[in-house]
Formats: sequence, structure tokens, C-alpha cells
Amino acid sequence: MKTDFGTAILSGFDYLLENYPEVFVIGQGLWSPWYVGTTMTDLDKKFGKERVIDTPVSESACTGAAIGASLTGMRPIIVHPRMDFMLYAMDAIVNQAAKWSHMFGGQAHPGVTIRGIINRGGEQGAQHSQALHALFAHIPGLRVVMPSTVTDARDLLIASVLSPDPVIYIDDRWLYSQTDELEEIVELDLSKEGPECLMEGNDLTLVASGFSSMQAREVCDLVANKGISLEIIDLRILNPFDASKILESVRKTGRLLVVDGGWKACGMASEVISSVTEELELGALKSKPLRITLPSAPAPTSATLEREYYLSNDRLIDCIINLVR
Amino acid sequence: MKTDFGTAILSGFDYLLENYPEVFVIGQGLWSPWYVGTTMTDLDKKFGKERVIDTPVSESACTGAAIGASLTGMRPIIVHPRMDFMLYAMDAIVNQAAKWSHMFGGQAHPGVTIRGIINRGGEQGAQHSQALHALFAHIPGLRVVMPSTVTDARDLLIASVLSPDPVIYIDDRWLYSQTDELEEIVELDLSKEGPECLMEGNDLTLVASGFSSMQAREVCDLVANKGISLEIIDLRILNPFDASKILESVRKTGRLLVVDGGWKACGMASEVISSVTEELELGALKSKPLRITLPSAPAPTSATLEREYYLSNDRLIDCIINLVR
Amino acid sequence: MEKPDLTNPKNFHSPINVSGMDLDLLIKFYESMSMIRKAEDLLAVKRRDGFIGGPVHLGAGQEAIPVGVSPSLNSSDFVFGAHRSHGHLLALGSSLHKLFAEVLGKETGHSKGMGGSMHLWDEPSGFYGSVPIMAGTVPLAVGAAISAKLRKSSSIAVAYLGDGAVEEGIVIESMNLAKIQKAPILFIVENNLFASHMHISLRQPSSYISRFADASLVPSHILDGNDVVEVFKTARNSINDIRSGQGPQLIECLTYRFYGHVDWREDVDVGVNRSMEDINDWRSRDPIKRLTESLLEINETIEDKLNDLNDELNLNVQSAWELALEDPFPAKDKLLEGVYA
Amino acid sequence: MEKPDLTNPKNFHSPINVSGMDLDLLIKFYESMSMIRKAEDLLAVKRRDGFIGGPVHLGAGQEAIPVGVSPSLNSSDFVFGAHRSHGHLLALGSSLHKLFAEVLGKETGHSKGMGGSMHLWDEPSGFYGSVPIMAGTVPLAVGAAISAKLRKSSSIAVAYLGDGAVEEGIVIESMNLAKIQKAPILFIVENNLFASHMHISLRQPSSYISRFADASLVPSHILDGNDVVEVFKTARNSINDIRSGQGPQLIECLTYRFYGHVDWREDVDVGVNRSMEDINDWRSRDPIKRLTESLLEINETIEDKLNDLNDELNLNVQSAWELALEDPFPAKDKLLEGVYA
Ligand SMILES: Cc1ncc(C[n+]2csc(CCOP(=O)(O)OP(=O)(O)O)c2C)c(N)n1
Ligand SMILES: Cc1ncc(C[n+]2csc(CCOP(=O)(O)OP(=O)(O)O)c2C)c(N)n1
Ligand SMILES: [Mg+2]
Ligand SMILES: [Mg+2]
Repeated sequence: MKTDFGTAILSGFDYLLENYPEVFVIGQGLWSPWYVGTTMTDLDKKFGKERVIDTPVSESACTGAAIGASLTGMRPIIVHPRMDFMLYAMDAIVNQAAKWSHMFGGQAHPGVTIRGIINRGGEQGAQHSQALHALFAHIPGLRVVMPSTVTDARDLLIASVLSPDPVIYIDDRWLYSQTDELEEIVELDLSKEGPECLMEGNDLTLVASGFSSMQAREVCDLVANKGISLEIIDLRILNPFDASKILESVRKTGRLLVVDGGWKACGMASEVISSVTEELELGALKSKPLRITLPSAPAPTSATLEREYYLSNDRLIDCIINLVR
Repeated sequence: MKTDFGTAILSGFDYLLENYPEVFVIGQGLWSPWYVGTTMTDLDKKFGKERVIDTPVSESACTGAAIGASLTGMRPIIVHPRMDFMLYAMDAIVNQAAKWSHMFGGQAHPGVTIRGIINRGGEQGAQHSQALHALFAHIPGLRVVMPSTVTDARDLLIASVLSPDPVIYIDDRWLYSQTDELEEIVELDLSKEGPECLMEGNDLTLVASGFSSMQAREVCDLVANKGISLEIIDLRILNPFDASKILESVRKTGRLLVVDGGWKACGMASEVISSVTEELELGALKSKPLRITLPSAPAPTSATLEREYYLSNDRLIDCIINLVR
Repeated sequence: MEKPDLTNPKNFHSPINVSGMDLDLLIKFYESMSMIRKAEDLLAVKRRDGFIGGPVHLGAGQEAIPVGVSPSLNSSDFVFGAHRSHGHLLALGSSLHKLFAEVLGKETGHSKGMGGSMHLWDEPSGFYGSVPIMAGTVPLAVGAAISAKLRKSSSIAVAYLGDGAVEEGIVIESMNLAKIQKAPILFIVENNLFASHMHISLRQPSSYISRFADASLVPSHILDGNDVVEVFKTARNSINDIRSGQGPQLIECLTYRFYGHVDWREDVDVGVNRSMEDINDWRSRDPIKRLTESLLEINETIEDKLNDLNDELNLNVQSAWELALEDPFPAKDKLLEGVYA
Repeated sequence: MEKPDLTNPKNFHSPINVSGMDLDLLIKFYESMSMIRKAEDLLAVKRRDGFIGGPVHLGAGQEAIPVGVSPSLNSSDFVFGAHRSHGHLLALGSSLHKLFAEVLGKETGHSKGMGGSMHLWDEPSGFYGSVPIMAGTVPLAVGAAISAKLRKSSSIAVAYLGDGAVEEGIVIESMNLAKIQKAPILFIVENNLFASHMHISLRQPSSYISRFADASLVPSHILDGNDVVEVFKTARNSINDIRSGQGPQLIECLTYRFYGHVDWREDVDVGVNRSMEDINDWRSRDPIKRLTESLLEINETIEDKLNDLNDELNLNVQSAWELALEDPFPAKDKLLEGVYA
């Protein structure tokens, strides 16, 4: 039986709350069946409102509280139903969570998981559409996780929560309806995880994450029909970033395309390209590396402009064809 | 007579407050002669405490207030004596200032200047040492300015304040004692400014900003003595980023080194390298491009570790020699 | 507490006290509230029927607040709203057609189609922006007030915010900053007891939020937000004080929204059921109903006049909608235009 | 206000009321306060003389607060501090040598030399961290308290913060969250009337900050922070209440720091002159001086005992410093170690 991405997240929460008494969840919308899609439905009923805490509209303090609880040995998950709201919590995330381990000589363990949901489209506009993963990927001390597959949705959530480090776990609602077979749960060691090759190919290394990885998978067959063999690498872990698999792949294909659902400047695509070109032997590329990202603008509201703003599979296919030709 | 960098900033404030009644300054430490070095000494006495406002410890609201004032036609400058404190004001900066023009169809003009001071070293540690320019350079709608020369310290401040856009003006205290001749004030149009070549050379394009640019200038002669001719490009404007001068330079030198005082991942150095390699003709590079940044760690306190953490001129020279050999 | 419990839906069902009020002004209140109500009821239907692509947060039931406040404002003031701001804007006399066009994402809209329902801008009416980030505009309004003070103008700023927004720490920072700066600003809290699915009792230890104003020594007033005359009188006095340089004030208006948190449903609020009994009780406190009853008490023959007014408003609302429907969408180059000035 | 104005340096110069207190406990207070004072006076000199590379924020004059609070805490509680936290840590009985080592950036320090004076950690004493970002630890302390509640342990959290930190909105968010969660936490505000160079009157409309607790319905107590017995009694009662599940409380301690904001100068405070008259008046409210006077009132012969104690403390402080001076700096690989667990 196939499971959808949203339900996979839910089963991750279920597993954690069932098996780890030190896990609790806090955030806005947790007592609403609608707020966070189907990813947390009825957790409060099953595990109690003490462990599944809906909160006042105070992102800053709630994030800080989750961090504080983690210092005492709990494994809290703080949920932000939109990443945009995390901007109120940047001090807690960047100045506190990311710093405490190093700053106290490795003695403090802010093993908090900060879940930020990318929730865009639907004419929601500039403050309710952001994909801000690059902001967090810039910060040493944070682990940044972006699942793209159904299995990762669940298993990387579990790994994030069990990690002793602060983790930013970012899921995109555009992934929720995707379905796949779910294997048995494996408790992964997050520090050992990194980018993975989702599809082997010879003509072009396409690197992506989150929803962009799903797009990559979707167009793979279509470009294969045009005789182009894609190698798809799903980043999964954006920080600390390990470029080695990508490098290996580009050595093989000689071409690098990075698709990212965030902005370009100082973004994740910039990181991938610079990490690769710093290491890659001169002359190994058959074409210039390329980033496809959002336009350098806030998200518009009007549906006509949203269609331009977000990358369509058709445009992605065109880019791939242009690059390989 | 030579003027130092700190005094150049002061003269920029003086010019603005003298000539533009719509300019006012707000921030922490403005009534203290010590807080922000010598960059704002006695402005409150000269222009009055109504226009030079010291504030409660409320970065978030004070930044928002400056933005709001700018919407009504004022030209406020909000001062954060350390960039680290701006993390409390991220919503105001990223969700508000950066978005309002686009979101309201170009009708709203958040022409605010947000001055963030990089204040590191001296065993101040992880929360009092950050250079977070890349976080802001990622955000469309913000202009990010980092002066490195004495003249720019003053003239880019003036241009920032006169710009109708929200500007993040970042000055590094390690630059304050540097001196130079100051020409007459020129009112620059910030939207026309971009990276500039500080030193022409043939062997290597060294791109830097802020304090790193000063380091580049400092080592220039020393490496020239070793027969290496550096071309130094000072970024000045980090966002929106214009790579064209750098590209041109790399076409000439065939080598690219980016020195940045911030972190590596999704940082400004990544942006420079990916922007260049995306455009540069294949085969134009004689050696792999290279980033020199901070180690991927929070700032330590202990002086012995600080010496390792921050780039010394000696290490920079070694890197340059290795790259060109 | 000075009054019977304003949060109890069983109280305050009776007609409002209009004695001493000018009849024309009362009829203006009626007209303005009715226009807003009709506009929002139409938006609810159009959203349900798929004409509107983005979320709409409707303030039906809360009209007395902006309608009571706005007559004391003028176009050189600085009014800031939030996600539920149709009424804040319309009560200033702003164009209904432009609001509809904006909600539809049309280039003729208040924000040129770049904002939609949650991002409204109308400088000529003194409306300096609404955004959906909770409390996002509150410090901005303080800044606008500081700017008015620096320019020695008589403008004031108004920040509308909800009982949920108050939970963002930036609000208390803003009140303190306004107080210490003696900034001419009126904070208006529309306390409708809910922040999306969460009743205030689940979020705060008391259902009245003006205690935060007390903490900042900002003079505050708690009142029946469904009594347009009480809102009007209190706001007028506060605004007079503020204009004369006495610093910030806060008015807390107890009210209720008839629709759920977002879009057209009434009894389902982002998944949390509100009892029909509560909703019906609150409908008995409907500010338009209560004003109507008061008007009829004064003069029964006014009914015809109100009926005519209603017919006219229906026509206006309908035609504004149809006009907006025909308007063009923004050109594609608008996507990158306007990021910078 | 329940008392004569605590913010006026002319008041509260007399000996404190020790009646009914155990003499041994009073002597313990004396010892602990004196030890902290001597440690900080030494740090001031060593900073001035260039032995210490980083900033030190000294709390001399404020010792009665942590010394009065700590006896009611135990090592399974969670105590959080800020930039001026030497005393908070030492009052818990934590190692002075480790504090000195940390201030010197030595590997033997509380934070293994990675933190310095402003970043202290000592889990075995129940000290869960201090940081210089204003109010940074306050929500963390609430989280620690929530965790204690979830585990049904009897631990409580303590958050020390200053009158300046209170101006960060995150503090009121934290108080509201603690209240609604009934979290076992004691907020202790050390109101020394200054945030670096700014007197509270330039930052807030009132010099007492417990009005923020009132806004969150967090029970609060305002007291003479230079009276160790009053602090002790109030904290003991509050902590008992909190341990028994009654939710958060706040204690506001009026006090004053003898040194300037940072480092060793006393009359210059990040550039703002404090009058010597004020400083001298506050020295007359010195918590150690006042306790000493009270002890001598009880029993004149105690003077010898106190003198012996002082000699012993001087020796201890000196030898802890010398030990720390000899300690090694962290190895270079510590720079990248510990970023992740
Ligand atoms: C920073 C932020 N956090 C959370 C949200 C989600 N959100 C949208 S509306 C709302 C509740 C608003 O409540 P209130 O301020 O009382 O206004 P009302 O909807 O009742 O008019 C919340 C929490 C948001 N938009 N912004
Ligand atoms: C977020 C942030 N903003 C500003 C500062 C600068 N700063 C350091 S100490 C201080 C004043 C602190 O005052 P208070 O909280 O009363 O503590 P005290 O120094 O009086 O003990 C300020 C504003 C900071 N460290 N962090
Ligand atoms: Mg509400
Ligand atoms: Mg203080």
C-alpha cells in the first residue's frame, strides 16, 4: 500500500512520541486538524495536549523554549506552520541553538528539531511563501534537512529528532500528496546522512532538494524520451554540506545543473556550484554550470504572476535540453 | 590631511543630518561616546536628541519603527552596534523592509538604512562577533553595502540613506583606524554602484569586501615583491550583485580567489564563484577558483583560538602564492 | 473591569445608546458598516465559488470598530492594518472597486495586483499598509508616529491589531517605544477572542489584553466593539488627546467575527468548531443590527430610508465587483519590477 | 508601591532585619557574598592590568540576589544567567578556579575555554548557561521549566535577567508562555536601573519592571535587592510555591552595580558619567556592609570570626587565580570540534 508524504511525516511523529518519552511537540496549529496539512492529525488526542502543545502567537519564545527543553535532555520539536514565521525566531535559532554546543566546549546539547514548512502558491504572497533554507544552511552549528521522498519525510524526521544537534527540518507542502511504498522504519544517524543519487545517468548531473527534487524525478522520463540521461542527486542534508557525491557525478557527466526552490544570491545553488568548481579538475566540464532558482523578487500574489514565478516542469525540461545540446 | 574610517562615517552622518531634515538616526548607544566607536560622537549634542535617538533594548520594534518612518517619507537610519543583535529584527528586515515595495506594486518606499556593525575579536565570542552579510545578500529587495575604503565609508553611507530602497550598511570596526585622504562629498546613486577594481594586476583576481578588502590591499605589495600581480576587486555592493567586472577581470587573469570575512556555506564567496563560473567561458581558468572564509564554526573566545579563526595576512599571502604557482 | 463581562456572548444584545448623536452621522455609520458587510458577504460567496484564488480573512461582525474610529481621522494620518483589514480600509472611504480588484489580483487594485486581500495599500486615504505577518505593522505604525512628531505635523498613526497579534513580543516593545517617545499613535486592538483556531483562554491568562498597555503606562480603554457610538466617542477623545501631543493610547474593542478564521465558512474555524449557540448569541450583538434597532427606536419612519440605502449599496457593491472582474491582470514584467524603487 | 522608593539611593542605608534568622546561615550569606565580591574585585584589577583579554561585566554590589536565592535551589534545578553572571554561578557553590580559568580562556574553565566571562556553563551545579545576548536565555529557561513539568520532576527553572533585558519582547512572550503552561519558573529581575549607559528613566515610563509580570498575571514581588535576608525569604517562599506546581513567579530586586557597565571603571559607564554622589549613596546600601552591621549588632565578638573568614577567602581567591593562570589554553583542534555533538 502506498503512503503519501504527509502521512509519512505523521507516522514519523507517531513513532517518536510512541517510543521516546523525551519527545514532545510544540508550535502553532497543533490542535487544529487543518493547520499543518495531515502531518499531525490527532497527535494531541493520541498523546495528550501536554506533549503536543499548541501555543500563543509567539514564535520567538516558543522556539527558545524548545531549545531550553532540549538542553535538559528532552527531544522537542518546534513546528512553524510557515517558514516565514521563523524570522521572528532567528535569535533563538542562530544566536542560541547553533552556538551553544561550541560556545560551552561541547557540553551543552541543544538537540532541538525546528520544523519549518514551506507553504507557497495559492496567491498567498510575499510573506507567506518563502523557502528560506539557505539562511539556515549558512550557519555553522545547524543541521539543515530537506526531505524529498516519502521515506525520507519520515526517516529524516526521526533522525532529526534523535540527533543531539539542532536541526532545521524543512518540508514543502507541495510534496504532501506524492505517494510511495514505505519500508520499515530505520533509525538513521543524521550525522552520517548526505546527498543521495536518486537516478543514475550520464549526460547531466541535476542537483536539487525538497520539491525541486520531485520535479527532477518527474521530468526524468520525459527528457529520457528525448535521449537525455539525467543523474539526479537529492541534497537531503543542506548543512553541513558534503559535495563529494556531486563531484563524483559531475566528473562522470561533465555537466552540472542545480535546481533550487529558493532565491539565487548566496543560495543553496550557489553553494553547490562553488563547492564543485573549487574541487573539480580544470577542463572536466562540457558546459557551464547552471543555477535555476526563483527570480530575485518576493513572491507575487496574482495567479498569473505566480505561474511565472515558480518553475514549471516544462521550463525545467527546456533548460535541461539547452544545457545538454 | 588624512581622515580615518570611523571619522569618515561620522562626517557622512554629519552631512546627512545637516542637509536633509528628513534624516534621523535611531539605535542603541547613540548617546554614548563609546558605543559605536567614534563614528557618531556628539551627533546628539549637535542635532538634538529628537533626531539622534537612543533607544530601549528592543531591536525588533526599533528597526520596525525606522521602516515605518521611512514609509512616510523620512530617511531614517537604524543603528545596531553589533550585527549579531539584528537577529532579533529579522522579521522587520526580511518580511517587511525587503517586501513592501514589490508587495504594494512599487507604491511603498521603505527607504530605511539599517546599519549593522561587525564588532569581533577581543575574546567576545560567538554571539558578539558575527559577520552576517550573506544572510541579507540572499534577500531580494534589500541592498547590501559594505564599504572598505575611507571614502566609501562616508559616501556609501550617504548614498544608502538617500536611496529609496532598504539598505543594509555594514561597517567593520577593524576598518576604523585605517586613514586616507577624503575628497569632496559626492552624492552617489546607490543603484548605479557596484564592485570596483582597487588595484589592477594580471596574475590573480582577488575579490573581497569590507575588512577583507583592506587585507587584500595590505598584502598586495608584499606579494608583488614575490612577483605576483594582484587584481583586487572590492565588492562594495553585495546585493543586488553584479558580477560583470569580476568576470571581465577573471577573463584577463585566469584565476579567482574570493576572500570573505563571513562563513563559507551559502556565503558571499559562494555567490561570487558561482556567478563567475556560470558565465565564464569553459577553459578560461588557469587554476581552480578558491574561497577563503571563516572556518565553519562559531567564533571562539580564547585568544589562542581567535588567532586561528581569523585570517592573518600571512595566511592570505600563502594562499595567493599557492594559487598562482 | 468597568463593565459587565464583554467577552460573554449573552451580554450586550440590546440597542446601543445613541442619545445626543447627530442623526446624519448615525446614518453614515449605518451606511459604512452595511457597505463593508455587503462587500465581505460577497467576497465570502465569491471565494466559495472559486472566483477568488487567495485566502480572504473576513471581518464581518467587527465593522463598528473601523467605522467608529475613521471619522476622527483624516487622509494625512497613517493607518496600518493586518490580515483582516478590508474594513479598516473601506471605512476610510477608500475605493471598493480597487479592493475587489486587489483581491482578484488585478492591476487596477489598491496594490496593483501585487498584494491581494492580505496586502493593501492606499496612501491617498491614509492607509499605509496591511500585511499578514502577525504584528508586522505595529512597530511600523510607531515609526510613522515618530515621523509625524519629528515633522511637528498634526498627523497621528493608527495600528489595528488582533488579540493574537498582541502575543508577539514586538507589540510590547512597540508600546514601550511609543510611550518613551511620546509618539502620537492609537493602538486599536480588535479582541475577537480568537487567533485562528485558538480561543484566547488557551493562549493568555486573561481575556482582556489592555493589561499590556497598563504595563507600558499607555492609557487604555476597554469597550464594546460592537457599539459604533461607543467606539466613535472613545476614539474621538483618544485621537484628540493624541493629536494634542499627549502620547500613545490603546483602545481594546471586544468583538467577534461571524465567519471562521479564513474564507467563507462560519462555524468551522481552521478546523475548530465554534458552537452555533455562541455564533447566534454573537449575531444578537451584531453592530449593524443594534444600530438599526436604535435608529428605529428614534424614528420608525427611517426604515424606508435604510431600505433605500441598502438597495443602493447592493447595486454599488455588485457593480464594483463586476467592474473588477473585467479588469486586467498585471503584466508579466511586474514580476521583477518594483523589487527596488 | 508597597515600600519607600527603592530606586532612590538615599533610602535603605540601614542594617537589614535579621531577626529570627539562623546565625550560621547569615554567616554563610556573608561568606558567599564576600567571596563573590573579592573574586570580582580581583577580576577588575586583572582586567585593568591586561591579564584578561575579553570583557568582564562585574556584578559587585548585587551579590545579595544570587546569594539569597541559591540556598533554596538544588543541583537538579535549571539556572540561567546572562552577561553579568559570575555571581549567579558562584552562589550555587560552583568552582571559583573554573570561573577564573574560563575568564582567562583556559581549557580547564567552566566552558572549556570556549566561552569566557560571558558564556558560562556548569551543569553539575545546575547552571544551564549564561549568554550576552539580551534575554537570550529567558525563553530557554521557560523551556527547561516545561521539561521539568513534563517529566513530573520537582525541578524548577530560574532565569536571571536585567532591567534592560526586559525590554526585549521575547521576555513578555516568555512570561505569557510560562503562565499558560504553568511552567515551574522563577524570573529574577536584577533591576540596577541601568542598561549600559542608559538609565531606566530614558528607556521605560516607570522604574519598576514588575508591571510586565502583572500583564502576564505572573505573581511578582518587588524588594530591596541589597537585603540578602529579604531576598532569601521571598525567594524561598516563591520557590516553594513554584515547586508545588503553582506556576511562574517573578521577583524584582532593586539594586545597583558599583562598577560601570563593563570592566573595571566605576564612575564611567560606557561613557556616561554616574555621579560620585550616587555611587557613594549606593555604597551605603552595600549588601555586604549592611549584613555586617546587622551581624555586629547581634554579637560584637563576631568581628574576629568575620576577619578570619576574610583572610581565608582572600587566600582562596588568590590561589584560585594563580592556579588558573597556570592552566593551558584549549588545543587548536577545539576550534572545529564541538560545533556538532
Ligand atoms: C508571524 C505569524 N505567525 C503566525 C501567523 C498565522 N496566523 C494568521 S492569522 C493568526 C491569528 C490572528 O489572530 P488575531 O491577531 O487575533 O487576529 P484575527 O484573525 O482574530 O483578526 C495567526 C496565528 C501569521 N500570519 N504570522
Ligand atoms: C540583543 C542585544 N542587544 C543589545 C546588547 C548590548 N547590551 C549589552 S549589556 C546591555 C544592557 C543590559 O542591561 P540589563 O539587562 O539591565 O543588565 P545589566 O547590564 O544592568 O546587568 C546591552 C544593551 C546585547 N548584548 N544584546
Ligand atoms: Mg483575534
Ligand atoms: Mg540593568
